[in-house]
Amino acid sequence: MTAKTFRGGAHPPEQKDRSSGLAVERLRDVKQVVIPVNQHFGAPLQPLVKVGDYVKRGQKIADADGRMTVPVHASLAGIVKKIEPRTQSNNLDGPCIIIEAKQPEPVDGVVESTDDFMPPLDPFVCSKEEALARIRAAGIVGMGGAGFPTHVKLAPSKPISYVIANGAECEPYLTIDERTMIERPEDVVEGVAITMKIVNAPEGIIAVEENKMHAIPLLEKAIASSPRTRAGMKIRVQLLKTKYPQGGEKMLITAITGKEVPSGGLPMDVGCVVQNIGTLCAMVEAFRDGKPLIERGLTITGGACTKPANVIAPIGTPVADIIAAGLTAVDDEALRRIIYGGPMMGVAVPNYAIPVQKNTSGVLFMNEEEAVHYEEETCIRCGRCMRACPIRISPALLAVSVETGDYKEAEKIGLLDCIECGSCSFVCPAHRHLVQKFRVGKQILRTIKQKEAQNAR
Amino acid sequence: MDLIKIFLVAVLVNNVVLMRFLALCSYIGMTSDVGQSVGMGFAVTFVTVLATAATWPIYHFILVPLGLTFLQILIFILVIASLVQLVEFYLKKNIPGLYASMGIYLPLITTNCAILAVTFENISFKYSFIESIVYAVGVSIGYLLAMVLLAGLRDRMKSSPVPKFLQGTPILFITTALIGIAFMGFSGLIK
Amino acid sequence: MVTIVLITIAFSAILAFVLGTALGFFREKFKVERDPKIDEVREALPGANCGGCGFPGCDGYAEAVATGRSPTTKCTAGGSATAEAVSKIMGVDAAREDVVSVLLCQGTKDVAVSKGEYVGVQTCRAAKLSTGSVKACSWGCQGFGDCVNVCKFDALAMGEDGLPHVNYDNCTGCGMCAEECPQKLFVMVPREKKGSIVLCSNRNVIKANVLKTCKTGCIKCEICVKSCPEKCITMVNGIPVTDYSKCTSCGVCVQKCPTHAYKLLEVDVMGEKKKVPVLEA
Amino acid sequence: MKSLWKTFKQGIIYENPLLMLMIGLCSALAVTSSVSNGIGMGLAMTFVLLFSEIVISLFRKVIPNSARIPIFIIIIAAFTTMVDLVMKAYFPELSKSMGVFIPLIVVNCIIMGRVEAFASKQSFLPVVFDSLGMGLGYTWVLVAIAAFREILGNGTFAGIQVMPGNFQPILFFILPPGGFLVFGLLTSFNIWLKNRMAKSEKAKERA
Amino acid sequence: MPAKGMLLSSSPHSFTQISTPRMMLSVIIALIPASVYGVYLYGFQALALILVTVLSAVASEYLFRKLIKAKTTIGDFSAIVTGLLLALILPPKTPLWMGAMGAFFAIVVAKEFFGGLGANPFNPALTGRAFLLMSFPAAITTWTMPHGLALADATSTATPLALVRQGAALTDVAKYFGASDVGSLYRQLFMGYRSGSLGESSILLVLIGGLFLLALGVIQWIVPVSVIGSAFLFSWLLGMDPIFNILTGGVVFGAFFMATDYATRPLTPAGQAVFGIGIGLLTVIIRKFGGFPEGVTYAILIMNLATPYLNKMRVKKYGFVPPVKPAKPSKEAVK
Amino acid sequence: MKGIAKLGLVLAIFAAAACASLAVVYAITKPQIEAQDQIALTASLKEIFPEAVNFEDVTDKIASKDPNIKFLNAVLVKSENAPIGVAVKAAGPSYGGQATLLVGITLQRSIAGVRVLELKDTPGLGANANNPGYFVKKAEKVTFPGQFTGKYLTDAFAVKEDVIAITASTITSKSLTKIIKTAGDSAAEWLETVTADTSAETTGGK
Ligand SMILES: Cc1cc2nc3c(=O)[nH]c(=O)nc-3n(C[C@H](O)[C@H](O)[C@H](O)COP(=O)(O)O)c2cc1C
Ligand SMILES: Cc1cc2nc3c(=O)[nH]c(=O)nc-3n(C[C@H](O)[C@H](O)[C@H](O)COP(=O)(O)O)c2cc1C
Ligand SMILES: Cc1cc2nc3c(=O)[nH]c(=O)nc-3n(C[C@H](O)[C@H](O)[C@H](O)COP(=O)(O)O)c2cc1C
Ligand SMILES: Cc1cc2nc3c(=O)[nH]c(=O)nc-3n(C[C@H](O)[C@H](O)[C@H](O)CO)c2cc1C
Ligand code: SF4
Ligand code: SF4
Ligand code: SF4
Ligand code: SF4
Ligand code: FES
Repeated sequence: MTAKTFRGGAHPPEQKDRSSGLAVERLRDVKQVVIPVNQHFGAPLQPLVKVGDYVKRGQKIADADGRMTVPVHASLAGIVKKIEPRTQSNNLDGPCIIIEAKQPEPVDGVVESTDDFMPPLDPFVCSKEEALARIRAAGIVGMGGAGFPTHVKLAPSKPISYVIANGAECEPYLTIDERTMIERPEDVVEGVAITMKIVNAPEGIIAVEENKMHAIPLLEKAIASSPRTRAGMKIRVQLLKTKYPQGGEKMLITAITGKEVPSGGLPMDVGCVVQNIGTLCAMVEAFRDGKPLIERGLTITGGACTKPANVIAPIGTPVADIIAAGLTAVDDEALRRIIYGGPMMGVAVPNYAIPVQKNTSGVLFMNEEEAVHYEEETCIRCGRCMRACPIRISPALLAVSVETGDYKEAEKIGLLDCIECGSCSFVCPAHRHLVQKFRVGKQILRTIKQKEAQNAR
Repeated sequence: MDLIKIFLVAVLVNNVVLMRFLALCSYIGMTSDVGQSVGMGFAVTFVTVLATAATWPIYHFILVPLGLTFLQILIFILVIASLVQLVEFYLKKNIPGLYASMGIYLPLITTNCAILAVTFENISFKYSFIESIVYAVGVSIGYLLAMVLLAGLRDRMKSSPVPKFLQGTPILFITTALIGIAFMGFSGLIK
Repeated sequence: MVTIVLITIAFSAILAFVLGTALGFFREKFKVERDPKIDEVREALPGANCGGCGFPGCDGYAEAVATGRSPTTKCTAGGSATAEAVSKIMGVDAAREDVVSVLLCQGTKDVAVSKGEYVGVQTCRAAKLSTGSVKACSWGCQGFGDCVNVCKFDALAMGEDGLPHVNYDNCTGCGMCAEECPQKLFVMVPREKKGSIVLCSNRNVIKANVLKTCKTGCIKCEICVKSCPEKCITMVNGIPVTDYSKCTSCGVCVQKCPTHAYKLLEVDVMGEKKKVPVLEA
Repeated sequence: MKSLWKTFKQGIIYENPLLMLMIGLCSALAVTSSVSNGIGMGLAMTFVLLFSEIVISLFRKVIPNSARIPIFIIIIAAFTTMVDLVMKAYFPELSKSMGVFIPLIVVNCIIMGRVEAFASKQSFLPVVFDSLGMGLGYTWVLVAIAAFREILGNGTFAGIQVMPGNFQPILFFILPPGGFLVFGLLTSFNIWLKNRMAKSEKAKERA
Repeated sequence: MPAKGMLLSSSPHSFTQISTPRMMLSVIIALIPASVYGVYLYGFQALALILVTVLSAVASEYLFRKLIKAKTTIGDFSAIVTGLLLALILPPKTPLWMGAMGAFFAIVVAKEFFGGLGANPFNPALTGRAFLLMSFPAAITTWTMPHGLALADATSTATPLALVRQGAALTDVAKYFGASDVGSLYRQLFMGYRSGSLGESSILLVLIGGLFLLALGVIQWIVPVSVIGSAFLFSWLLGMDPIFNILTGGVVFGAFFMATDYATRPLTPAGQAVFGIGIGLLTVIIRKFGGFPEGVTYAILIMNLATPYLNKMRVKKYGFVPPVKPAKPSKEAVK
Repeated sequence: MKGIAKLGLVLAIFAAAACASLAVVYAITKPQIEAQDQIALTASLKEIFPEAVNFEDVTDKIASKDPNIKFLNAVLVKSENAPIGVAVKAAGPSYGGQATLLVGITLQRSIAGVRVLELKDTPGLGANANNPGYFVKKAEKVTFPGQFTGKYLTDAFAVKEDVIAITASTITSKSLTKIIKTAGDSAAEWLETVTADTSAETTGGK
């Protein structure tokens, strides 16, 4: 099998061997969770519970009307202690529901189940609408990063020819998707099959980077033994070159199908649906067990992490509690930077009390050596960024137009196309803060465009 | 061949701005934006050709026979000024589209010394009418070229950390000096 | 000698007459209506058409000034006199309320706790986008002086204390700073306005959380609301707001405020007591 | 008297046409490859400026507003022609080396600018001082640029050898690019001077 | 909880090891063979020239930065590259003080005035050379025959290009440099025994340096290939000997080391191709019609002028969709 | 309409006044200006032919063979009564544009002298041809045009071999030499026809 790839990209040091051999452990007996009300890409939600309420595990605690909303569920049975603004993993303060674990009093000697799950549903039997409703009801959002509502993604308005399971996991350090593919290959295959059924796709592809080669035999075995493939579904594994950002859905689609997602368009425009490995497993659980998305796997690692781990934790668990539970450990003295997410796209946060969220794929504890930061120097116009940019927008030129406030030119160059992958900043020998500038620039450009639209009206 | 030579010398070798120091005011003033510089360049081309077409016959068919060649300066500047005015009035009223894109540059042109210089030189170089027109086009294209080049560099310099004491006009002149050095490469190209 | 003089006179008189009439004629014929203010400004300009102003000729500049696209001081050829004249013309209807900008944050370096060591693009907007807020307080001033950079009138300067300071002599109330600040920390207040104002924008409703982040933040104790003899203070979105139609500048709220977030505009903000430890630029 | 003196001084430094107002640049650069050209041009320019301003100031009441621009042009052109003729007759060498730049005085933005902004509004005496000030301001800058360029680029000052014999002239400075560079540096120096003056003025105000 | 304040940075939080000084250093290394050979050909004088230009380039940058109270930047080594390149494109016999003056002009006027590294629109080393050529045309067009390390007084000669310009046929040129026929002249030019600028003599060594940079990824192939290719093509079209034309003068040296200068070449591939073709074309035109026997310096400087516009020739971005013009309602549709 | 006519009238008055005064200045300076060229030319001629007394205009009779080189003026130079040579004012292209030279030829077909009247080449380079302080033979203080004095037209005129070039200005040197040679040849040819008529008086070739 030849490894496919895309044009551009970079090769940041992988650093995956710290945790790639460690089996996923489940965190139990959590005392308290801090569940952010808004964990998806879309309109904000309203809490459905009040302080003092008793909630069951899996009970819906926040929701709202609207297409682009996904409910949030209690990941713990207990009492709602507070509903107040707390710092979330994007560094912003947002409303959180704080639940303290409490076993219910036995009524008549029997302890009522603390779980409040939905009945199982067979996705291959039910209608598409039912299936999508179940996905929404289970609170499933994309676990690959953006937190996009999966039920929206799985209702494309165009015919789909490929469902792609994104097992690239191109971010350095992170290994949770790799572990999932090794430990639960059947679920991954089942997830692909469910997705294929919902979007009516003829082919499913599980994309894996070369550095995760050892997962391929397991996946192939699972494919071969899956009842779905025996029933005629076409699923295969595709090998990809190890290169960042191979896991970006645009790069993934281009590598596999050779097509480019049109600027401003969506994967469905080229007949693709891309799903993260974690999302697939969450879907499988939602149908098979009726279990909403109340826990997720994440990798905790880094130079200041004395005990790297792949963990499954209830959503809302402060990372500090995972450490307290002994699953992992951090050397506070050496700790210099904390990142929620990977080193290329993650967010640096001030402390590790911040909870695990639906899209938290990892937490990095970096030591002094890893937490280098360079002063920005002037651009020497070497053009390395231009060659690294997978979107082929010219970062060096774009930076100039953003700096000089020429947003018209910036838009023409493709400011809004930037996927903020960070390849350009990574390769820049002058350590220019390119991505940060683009991020600010995008924000400003969007407000400019909004104003223009208003004026036009 | 001679006409081509006149043209190329005017554009490259003896560029009005870079080698002859003419039309500097608008060169410095009107190059902050590429579009603007192109507009100005074309407006100048238009008026220079018009001015040449008007002044050459006036000189040879009126001033010379009447023995009034000493009125050259006065007549030429008056003719050019009125010409510009008339063109402006005309455009404004009849072709507003063109006026919107070019008309705004017209007033600046009256005092653009390159145009007057071209009309004088047509006489002093003893050019024929056709040669004069070609020379006029050459000079103005040279002007346009210099404008566009500086405008491009200015655009680029917007993001450069130019030392404070050179910001603004000084660096423009220094840039021009370096453009001039590059243009030295054309010297001797046409003998 | 006499002949040449005579020929000259005859020729030039005829020529000038023809040109003059033609010009006048064309001007009449091709008249285009336009804003008289443009002409007025145009009249005040020297007509050198040198392009020094960056506009295409005096006409272009006149139009730009008259339509408010350009300041009145750009004509270099005419010098200061022209600038005055133009300003006078434009000033007639430029009469609007004289407002100035007031910063609603007192979180200097020593009283406001910082969240961590921010590195990256040194602008307030970038810092806020990447860190939420470089201060533990999410509402406070980021202190990179985006506002200072946009002020065209030299009215803002970054102080050593990490906050921008308004120079009320220079501030024209153009509102650029308010527009630019990502934290929306500036309000435009009439220059002569008197009364009390709270110099804090923290909308965190939990008292302890405020104090943890900033020693001079408004802790929502509502003492001001209770103590105001005129009953002119109400809480809006977690921030006390003075009703200036009732406020008498008695200063009770200022005295009662436990964290000194309440201030009097005329004394503490724009008056003699304002602190201006400004860095020399 | 004091205000006249101030008018005079304005042109020399504070509103120096070349350095501060940045107008009339063309001739300033073109003729400054030698000091004698610079002086010649400066004088020619001052002459035209002086007499144009005087005449226009004298006639300012009878000049109809709507025809003022053509009339100004006529007057300026007339004086320019006179200078041109006189130079041709009595200083043929100088006239030749300055070529087309003498006739170009007529479009020199300085003259039109001053005439419009000053002469058409003021009476005789201030006009004289203004034009002399402006002319002097123009001339000294020309001479300064020319001296720099001629000494470095040719080793001479106004034609007289001033650099030691084994000095290798740096031709760059008398070639056009050298002119631009020198002028660029001079404007930079002047902006610095202007800022300093503004600062000291502010300091005075504060005190 | 963390003991001290955490570093709050924006993503990415990881950076490459390759830095500006490292890239500059690789250019210096790539230039070593040509420099050493130059010293071997022209002796002590050449070594002194290299040292003087490098030192004055560095000193100029250091002092200028001090003067304007800016951060010292000599640590990025770019001034060394500029100084070294300037020495290598000057005649070996250039008086040392001229070399120093050229380096000063290159660094201060052409580079620092525009804001220093990366901000200069014109190639500093070439600007320095053009400045010297303008100022002291006699000295900068005085060439010497390679005379080895011997301190013997070098005799002035003409360069191959100057000979051709004066009307000599290639066979004459071959004779002049002691080659038996044109073929062996080519060989001799390739190996590097001829008069010319200090560093351009041996095409072989220049190529080695250039390929080293290509291999390291410090430079890309588009510019050198298009420069050399178009110089070859246009010489052939204009009836000159194409091989001779690329083997003499600074075409290869310029193509690999000067036209690739980051700050002054276009960034986009299409722009780079046009840039290179323009350089080749202008070089040939100046050689054939211009006032100078050699035109690479000016060709590159002139194309530098076009760089801002060439940068607009961008690559089609990922998933580019051509903007749809609002279709005019066709007449039928209106009906 | 009346306003327009008035405008024209005012303009006419000003123009007439201005031009009238101009005309006066012109009338005064005119003789001087016209004389200027002649004065300069005569001065140069006198330098080349010290014993010259009067000149006969023969411009129409001598034609240039090279289309790029134009003869602006040609005179037959006479002492008290006899012709002593021909002088041609010739213009041709050089490095920086047109160069105008005055070339004097003796009856013996040798060059009596060369004066550079106009040269636009680069100062310090080509312009050194017109620099009285620039010597091609330093020891003998011979300037570039000076080296031609006494040279016979039949001699070789190859630059850098027979003619010493100005340092780093081969182009200027070649151009000027070509102008001199063209002017000299044409003049000599014309002299041939003249001397054919008056061969009794002249002494013939060298
Ligand atoms: C406004 C919007 C609408 C979207 N609609 C769809 C959709 O209809 N179908 C789909 O497959 N993905 C859709 N997406 C999802 C994106 O293609 C992408 O999967 C999502 O932004 C997360 O991508 P990331 O994890 O690569 O950042 C949409 C995204 C946005 C922002
Ligand atoms: C630069 C970049 C890198 C990404 N890398 C990965 C990755 O390694 N693995 C992954 O699952 N998603 C990655 N994503 C997110 C995918 O683009 C895409 O959103 C996701 O696979 C869609 O699945 P989801 O909706 O289930 O999250 C990346 C996105 C970007 C912009
Ligand atoms: C700015 C500049 C001006 C020049 N001016 C002249 C000139 O006026 N006349 C001339 O013959 N060569 C001039 N040259 C030199 C020629 O271009 C060229 O070097 C010369 O013709 C050939 O050199 P050679 O005389 O050493 O063979 C100039 C060179 C430069 C750089
Ligand atoms: C590949 C490469 C080529 C370079 N070429 C030049 C050059 O031709 N001239 C020069 O002055 N500096 C050169 N430099 C050094 C440096 O980039 C130059 O000083 C910048 O132009 C300064 O902004 C080069 C550097 C690199 C990496
Ligand atoms: S510009 Fe955007 S898409 Fe391109 S490399 Fe940089 S961050 Fe990635
Ligand atoms: S990688 Fe950095 S230095 Fe190189 S061109 Fe891009 S921004 Fe400039
Ligand atoms: S007031 Fe706003 S813009 Fe100004 S420094 Fe503070 S945060 Fe930045
Ligand atoms: S930007 Fe405007 S409102 Fe703000 S301080 Fe400056 S002058 Fe005042
Ligand atoms: S003097 Fe102003 S354009 Fe020439």
